[in-house]
Amino acid sequence: MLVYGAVGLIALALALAPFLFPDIRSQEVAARICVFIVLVASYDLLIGYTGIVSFAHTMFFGLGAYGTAIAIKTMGPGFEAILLGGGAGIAAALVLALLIGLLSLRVKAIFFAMVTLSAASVMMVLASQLSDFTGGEDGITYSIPKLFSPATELLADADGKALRLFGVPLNGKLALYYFVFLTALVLFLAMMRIVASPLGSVLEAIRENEMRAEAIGYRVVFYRTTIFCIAAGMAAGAGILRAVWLKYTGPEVVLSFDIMIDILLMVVIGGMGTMLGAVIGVVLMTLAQYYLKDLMVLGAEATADLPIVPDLLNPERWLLWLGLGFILLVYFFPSGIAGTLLGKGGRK
Amino acid sequence: MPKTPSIRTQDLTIRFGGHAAVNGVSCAFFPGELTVVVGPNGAGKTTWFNLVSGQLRPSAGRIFLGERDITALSPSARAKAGIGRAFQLTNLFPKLSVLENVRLAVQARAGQGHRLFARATALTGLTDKAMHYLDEANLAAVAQLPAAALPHGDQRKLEVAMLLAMEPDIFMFDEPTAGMSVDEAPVILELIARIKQDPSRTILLVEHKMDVVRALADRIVVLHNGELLADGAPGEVMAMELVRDIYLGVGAEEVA
Amino acid sequence: MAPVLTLEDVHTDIAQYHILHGVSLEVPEGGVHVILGRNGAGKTTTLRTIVGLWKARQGSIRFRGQDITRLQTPDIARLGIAFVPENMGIFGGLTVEENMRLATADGSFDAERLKRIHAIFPAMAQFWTKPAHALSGGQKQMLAVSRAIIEKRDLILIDEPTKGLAPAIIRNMIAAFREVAAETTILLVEQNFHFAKALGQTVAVIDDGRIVHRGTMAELAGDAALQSRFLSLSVEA
Amino acid sequence: QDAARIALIHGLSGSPLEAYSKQTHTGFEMGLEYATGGTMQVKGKPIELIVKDTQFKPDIARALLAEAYGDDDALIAVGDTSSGVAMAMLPVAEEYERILVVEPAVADGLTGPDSNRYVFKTSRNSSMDMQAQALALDPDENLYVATLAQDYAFGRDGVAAFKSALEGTGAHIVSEEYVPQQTTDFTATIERLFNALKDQPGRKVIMIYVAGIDAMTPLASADPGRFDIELSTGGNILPALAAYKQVPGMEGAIYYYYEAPDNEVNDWLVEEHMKRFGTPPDFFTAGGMASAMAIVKALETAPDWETETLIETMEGMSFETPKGTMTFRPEDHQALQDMYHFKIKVEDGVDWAIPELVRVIGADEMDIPVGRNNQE
Amino acid sequence: MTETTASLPARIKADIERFGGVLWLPVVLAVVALVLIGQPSTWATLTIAGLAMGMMIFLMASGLSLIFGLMDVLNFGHSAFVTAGAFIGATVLAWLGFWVTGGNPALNLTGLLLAIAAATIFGALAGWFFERVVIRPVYQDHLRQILITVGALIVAEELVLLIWGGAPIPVPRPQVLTGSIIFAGVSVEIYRIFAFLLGLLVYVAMYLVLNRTRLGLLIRAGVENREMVEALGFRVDRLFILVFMAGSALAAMGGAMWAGYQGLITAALGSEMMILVFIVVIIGGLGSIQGSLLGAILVGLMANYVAFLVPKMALASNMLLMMAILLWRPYGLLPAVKR
Ligand SMILES: Nc1ncnc2c1ncn2[C@@H]1O[C@H](COP(=O)(O)OP(=O)(O)OP(=O)(O)O)[C@@H](O)[C@H]1O
Ligand SMILES: Nc1ncnc2c1ncn2[C@@H]1O[C@H](COP(=O)(O)OP(=O)(O)OP(=O)(O)O)[C@@H](O)[C@H]1O
Ligand SMILES: [Mg+2]
Ligand SMILES: [Mg+2]
Repeated sequence: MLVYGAVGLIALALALAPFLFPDIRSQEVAARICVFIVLVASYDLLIGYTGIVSFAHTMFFGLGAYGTAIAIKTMGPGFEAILLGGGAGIAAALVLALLIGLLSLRVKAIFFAMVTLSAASVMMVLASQLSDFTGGEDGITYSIPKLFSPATELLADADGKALRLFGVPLNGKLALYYFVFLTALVLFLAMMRIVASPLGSVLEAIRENEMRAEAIGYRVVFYRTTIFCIAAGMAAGAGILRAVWLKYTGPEVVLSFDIMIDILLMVVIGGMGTMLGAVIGVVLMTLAQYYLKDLMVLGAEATADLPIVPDLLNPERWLLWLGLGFILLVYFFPSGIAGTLLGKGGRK
Repeated sequence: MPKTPSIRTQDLTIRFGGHAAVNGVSCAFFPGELTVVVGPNGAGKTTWFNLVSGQLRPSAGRIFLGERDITALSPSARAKAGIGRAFQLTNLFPKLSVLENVRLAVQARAGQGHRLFARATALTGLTDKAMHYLDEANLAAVAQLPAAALPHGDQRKLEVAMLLAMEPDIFMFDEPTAGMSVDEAPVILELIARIKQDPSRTILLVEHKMDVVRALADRIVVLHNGELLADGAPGEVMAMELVRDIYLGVGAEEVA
Repeated sequence: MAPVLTLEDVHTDIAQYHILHGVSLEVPEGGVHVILGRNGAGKTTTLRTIVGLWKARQGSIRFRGQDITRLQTPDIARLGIAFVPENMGIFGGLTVEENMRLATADGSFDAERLKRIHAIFPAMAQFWTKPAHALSGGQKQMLAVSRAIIEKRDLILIDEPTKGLAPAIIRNMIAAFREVAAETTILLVEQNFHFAKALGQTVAVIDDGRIVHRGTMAELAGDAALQSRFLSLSVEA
Repeated sequence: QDAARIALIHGLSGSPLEAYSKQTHTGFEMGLEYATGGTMQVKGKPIELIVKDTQFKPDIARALLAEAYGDDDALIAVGDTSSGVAMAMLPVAEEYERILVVEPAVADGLTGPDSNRYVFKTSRNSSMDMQAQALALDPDENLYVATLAQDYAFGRDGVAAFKSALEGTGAHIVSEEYVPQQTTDFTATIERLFNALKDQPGRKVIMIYVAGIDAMTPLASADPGRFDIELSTGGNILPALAAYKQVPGMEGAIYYYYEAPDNEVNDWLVEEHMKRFGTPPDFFTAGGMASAMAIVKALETAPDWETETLIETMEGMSFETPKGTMTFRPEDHQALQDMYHFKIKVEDGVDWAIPELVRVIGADEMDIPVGRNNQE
Repeated sequence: MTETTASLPARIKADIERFGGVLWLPVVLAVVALVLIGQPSTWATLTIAGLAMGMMIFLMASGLSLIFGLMDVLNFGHSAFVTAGAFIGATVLAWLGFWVTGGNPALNLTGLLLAIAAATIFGALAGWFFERVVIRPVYQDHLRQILITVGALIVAEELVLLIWGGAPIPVPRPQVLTGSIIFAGVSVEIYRIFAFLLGLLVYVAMYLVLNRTRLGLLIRAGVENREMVEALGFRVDRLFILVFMAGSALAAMGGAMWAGYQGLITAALGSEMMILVFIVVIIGGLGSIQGSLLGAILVGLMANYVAFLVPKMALASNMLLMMAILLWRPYGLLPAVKR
């Protein structure tokens, strides 16, 4: 119950974010959360529901983002660019997923992990080698459709300034946020549906006993590949949102292995094999990433005169604490926060 | 018999390294007939089953389902085509509930596995069916337990329940009563007897317990060193010198 | 003479379930002693509790007077107790030989015993260098038993060895166990009453985690009433 | 405004580069101190320094910059260490119409077409490194060069700049080798370089332009001398200079070495740094100080602190730094500055090889391509 | 896993197997390379360098292979031990200062050996702690292993940053091992020769322990069915700790060696090597030390040849090599266990 409540609250908060927390930082955080919920949930389809360990998720994420970015860069800021580029990105993701899936979903889980890992690294190399399209390490900066720029007024008042609602100007930035929020919502609900569907339970069966699933008439490779493609497509979708919100796309923000790790952490913290878990995981992690350090600063100041403590509390070492917390979590709540609250046992 | 065979193997052979586990086995089975496959340990019974149900690919030979050559089909394709198989070494979805185990089989049969946007739990038809089969195997009481928590015997029964749920035309049981206590085995045997009543069904049964063999068999096939040693009515096969020597052994009845 | 093994009011829990409700049992020195019982009665659990794979919550287990209730499995094993589990516990990744080697004390085989095992179970010789996962169900069972008798043990616990064995093999096995029982004590969990009858000296019937009958095999074998009461032997009839 | 709010936004965690950021940070604070004569006030208003950690992630950097302008209402922001991250920050300055001073990222692109008129850059850029490097080789028809660089934007820009610097001098580029960013085994590359150079007439030089990896050690130990091949590379931060001990007498150009510049800003910096940290200041300490001094001067001289006014003030503004006088070029807002031609000298007792000053390469000697024109 | 009738190609394959099979791959590779490269001196330089590089990777990989193959534990934290080893090695070398940089070869070597020893010992201790605290709860649960070790990796890297700071640290290389031997245009870095010998030593040692004792068997059995091994009277937990300590020690040793080679090290060192190390283990096949050696040497040679012939491909080459081999042999070249 607690879980549903929490998720409900989160949804509400996100829906009203621009009005509840008008400051810029919160905006960023809210948008990032929306995007990552889709990304992480789609990853959970693989790792949580099907037991597929893939390290190529950022690759698909990146395809969506780069597709959009490159299209905008070349065609200029317009929705047709987003549609075309994003579409191309998703298509590419699907094709790649299909290839990888058919090629290597037959082999052992750990090998699949390795293959995806190398595929991802190859993609990173490409991104930096084809710098004419991708801007290499520096990535691509671009502007987005006029409708989404802060300068645009959705509703102008008497003297032509953007009309304010609860003191929030109804400008392009607002429109942009809701574009991101609503798309993310739709994608997420779609995934909720998928895991509750017969397909969902087949995936679980495959996770449990592949050979037996085959024996009662389920084509394992087919199902594996299907879900892998679905997840890839979703990730690419998230990539599009990311690209549009950030007005920047580069290896650091969509391809880097750090993001892959973030995703892993989020899935696990939230609870593998529970869509709602993804939501909780993303929110907690993101909040930590943005606010934990502030707390640590305080801690460091408070303990300034003690020996090592301040060093440990030095905000630059915040990852240390995140890591520790994570280990403890995997240790004591293997099924994550949502998983534990929903009373799913540890998956041994 | 005028009837056309429902399942037929032709020179079926598989080698592991040099050793031929099944060696040129050709024989046909007919609807409404229950055949017991016997043979010493390592004779190739399970392997032969694996070839028919597709877990293993033959080194040589063909397999026909009715007129259709299914040698190249994947296990799942064969399952869809109507070949159902229960395993010798219990082989379930351990962490899923007993009910879910069976429900998955029903769902596979109904061919709804790939449906994306329906609620699995909402397809009550499937669940009811699953419960029905659990009743038959009298496992209804433990429907909600994880399969792993069942004692060995009940796990064997679940194996059979899943086979029933697949509603195949060909039923293949590999020692369904192995490790079942004497007062549990009958449940399974009655189940098999009931399946047998439908004349459209073909039943293959690997079994070591002679009393079971006598009780059920219309026909006995003896495998030895991967080869077809004998094939015929129970009485005559059991009477054969060869069989008594290599399989039953002198005075075997006392122990089995 | 003093019993080899004594269980006194042993209670065992598995996860949240309370499985054994006070099993008390005495295994006399030498010979074969049988535990019978329906599926789920607690036979396997009893054996696993003796070797320490489940921990008894209450009660005591004594082996030759020494209390082993709280000992670790490896230490119990080193006292000379061999265990053949229900699932046989074969190491599929290893060859038959390697499986056997691990069961020996010092990694080297006693040629005499090995020869005897190969005589009882020809398949063992035939598949000596093959990976154990390749063995047939019954062959796995044989390997499991072979491992238990490759060394001289003080007590051998065996969980349903005849499961899935061909009659001929069962016959060999009876012979084998008689032979082994001459030098050690065997505690046998069985479903196959005939097999049990052919070997057992004493018998205990367990149900719902309690011992419901104890006595000599002769007495049980002779008394049809007892049989139908404790093990409704319908099929055989 | 009640105070002069300045945001220092750079990576302090999550990458080896964080050491650079720390140098920048130190230098920046010391710069403020020096420029305000220790009062930490401009025009009687206190300077408020806001520090934020980008974790070297462009997305976070953008968020933080926006936050600094929007929520904290910072007048001017400074950052970042990684060119990629800095690149991503540029549009935010334009969006909020506030000034962003880029330090210490080097990429030319930061003042290029994708930049905007709100961006000023106090750090050197690759063209400067390379033109200085070229001058240090005093090129002519007799010079045959093979280049070794990492295969990404930084390396390719550098080599491009180097080539254009050599244009018209008659020097020949016989081969360009690019290696992956994290290369550790240079054997193959060395073979290629040697094969390309060994049969050339005249003076043969391998010009190394890499960051974060040590190409010097393997190259030196493969004994280029046997083919009369010289090595040449730009200077580096002190820890990296240790590797240069293997190539005494090597010449090249360096951005900063604490003994090179001769001016009182630097004297003060070196003395104070020694006093406070027991070590001499390094590359980015100097850079940080420079950016701080530029900002303070701008705030001092500008009539008011409206962005537009500040831009006017800063375009063409000259300011003192540990590297002597720098000047913001009006067109692309890049600060033009001196570089130093050095020759490696090894002294035991010193952890690193000493890049002894040969001569100062004046800002006016180099013609640094104009990245963009902010005037129209 | 079905094998078909011994058709002609099959029989040829069988013959190849009999004469060492995949062990010939490196030779084949080298010969092909010679043809493509042409100049013998260049070829020799590359080949020797490749072999030595392979050996250094092997030092790091062997530890992973041991843990990952024998115990079926997927330790993404492995690179943390490599990094730690590197830094400890570097620190010790720095301490010993003149010993290392001075002219006396004997002192030089002792210095290096001390450094490596320090790293190795640390690795073993850290491994013990790691197994106890981190791995113990997650045996035979790959997913949680990946996760928990990734967590441990993050923590470890942060600790390194905390202790040694983020700045690149220069590693003094022992005087005797600096520079190269050059004859007939073939140049060989002396340090690589040393690395090669050390790698060989480790290989032989491991080979003996695993194949001449019951240890290897026991561990593999323990992975498959822990309860049964205990029922046979062996302490699986001690066994596993032992292996884990050994693996970690090897990783640290490899790290120390690598530090000496790379000359300038950062906290990222481990993670940068990791992908390579994983590739080696995968190519070689789970749990087989021969496999790891083979894989390492293939990777080492491949990297050098490709970097010379088509530098553009340098990065991708190893990945492609791995994918190719996986598609050809899904379990790697010489798998000890097909799990
Ligand atoms: N891992 C487990 N979790 C929960 N319950 C268990 C578990 N293992 C066994 N049980 C329960 O313990 C009871 C006794 O099991 P046990 O295996 O001892 O029966 P058994 O007499 O060996 O039956 P069988 O003859 O079928 O092997 C059974 O009711 C079973 O449900
Ligand atoms: N994967 C395999 N690799 C090698 N040999 C195998 C493999 N599978 C089975 N065998 C061999 O094939 C022969 C037949 O095995 P199978 O399991 O069919 O015997 P079975 O008739 O089922 O015996 P049981 O009654 O004991 O189950 C056995 O000798 C076995 O060792
Ligand atoms: Mg069988
Ligand atoms: Mg049992």
